[in-house]
Amino acid sequence: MIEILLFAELEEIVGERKLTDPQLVGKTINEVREKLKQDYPNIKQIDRAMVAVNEEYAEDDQQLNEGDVVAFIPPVSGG
Amino acid sequence: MIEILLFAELEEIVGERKLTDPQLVGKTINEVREKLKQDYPNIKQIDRAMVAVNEEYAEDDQQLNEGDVVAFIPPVSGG
Amino acid sequence: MQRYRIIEDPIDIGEVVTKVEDRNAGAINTFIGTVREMTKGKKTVFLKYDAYVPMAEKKLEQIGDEIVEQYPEAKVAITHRIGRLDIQDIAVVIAVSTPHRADSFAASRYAIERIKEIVPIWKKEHWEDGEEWIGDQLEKKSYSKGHPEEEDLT
Amino acid sequence: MQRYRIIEDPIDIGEVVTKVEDRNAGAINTFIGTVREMTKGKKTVFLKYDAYVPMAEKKLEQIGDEIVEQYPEAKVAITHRIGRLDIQDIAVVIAVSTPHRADSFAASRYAIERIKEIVPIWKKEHWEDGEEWIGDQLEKKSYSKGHPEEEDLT
Repeated sequence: MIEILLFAELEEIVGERKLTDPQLVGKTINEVREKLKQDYPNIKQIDRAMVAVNEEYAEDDQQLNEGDVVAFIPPVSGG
Repeated sequence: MIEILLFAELEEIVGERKLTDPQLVGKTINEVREKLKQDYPNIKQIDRAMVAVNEEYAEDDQQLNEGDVVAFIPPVSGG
Repeated sequence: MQRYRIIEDPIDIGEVVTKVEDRNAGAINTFIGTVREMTKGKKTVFLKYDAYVPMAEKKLEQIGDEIVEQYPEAKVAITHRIGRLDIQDIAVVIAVSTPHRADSFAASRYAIERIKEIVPIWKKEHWEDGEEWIGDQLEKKSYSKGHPEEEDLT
Repeated sequence: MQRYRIIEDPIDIGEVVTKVEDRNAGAINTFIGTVREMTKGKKTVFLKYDAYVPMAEKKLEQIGDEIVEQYPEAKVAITHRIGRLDIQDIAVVIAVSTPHRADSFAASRYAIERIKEIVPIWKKEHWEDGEEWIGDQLEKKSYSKGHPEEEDLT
């Protein structure tokens, strides 16, 4: 199982903060991103998002393992 | 009457925080300084002190008027 | 003592400062971020902050570690508030203590700049006529690769 | 509300910060000066601060005015404590609010540097084996003419 977290505008577009998908094990982050764009055609902003796997920033070509939590992180604006 | 204020090490050397002297009316700050050095020979540090008249920094050649308060201000160390 | 926190209640400035007190600190700099009413001529009514809480607390801690690497005697504490904030409410309090004052200023400044780069917290501005998620990074740079460069993360 | 104060009791940080709150402030920087135990390998036991109180409050206000001249939207408050202070006690709290953060850092830094130049406050360090009045200015410059140059005063 892979858990996908979506925040801010991405969460609003999808209507969920958390998605789960067992079929994403072994895929790259880039593939997850493409799948989300297929499932939610108006989620274009995801191209600007950073990605974290298990709470650490990750590269787009990283492959996902069973149990990984993938978070799409739109441009941050804390402070 | 002229009021003289002394602070920090100057106060400790003289043993007083405040002196008054009616004879200093019309004198310059520089003359007041010289008089203090005569009266208290171990007050050498007064040469390093800034001077304020009525709570504003003043130049050494300023002449004193009746009622002026002259403060000798050793190097400050607040903060 | 938890020195890096995301909370929903008002931030107690004194509590954050207390966390960095030290017998060899001569200086404590605090940066307090507050909700400003006017931005570029537009009137904010209120804000909502959201965060990826566990990762945000980790990233705040990373910022503290980066500061201690550069200033070994520094102590750092950061609390960021999320949820609804009204005008003048405090969104973030950073406190850094160091033996000498110059370092406390530099480190505190570093912390707020880093927060705006790497900590997963988002602000939604609510105006009288609309609302929008704000992406501060985009004001300064765009992550064309979809993620910050290595130098921004480590 | 008195924004420039010399007091003998412990300083309440929150009270100083409250004085600079503003609907258009997005940033509040505070500088807190504390009593450090070790200075150049020498152990301080306690300090005594003395001040020429009315002039010191005037000079703090002058510093605030200088800041507002440079940053017209800034609000400034400064409280300095005098009397006996122990290790870790707070000697001074400066708070500056501005719409944007860079100005709050610059103005707060300016305030502490100016305090060390023109405000008639003196610190006497007490060590285990002696005591001495400290003159911070002499660390950086000497007033050979017996007073600061015009540029230091205005």
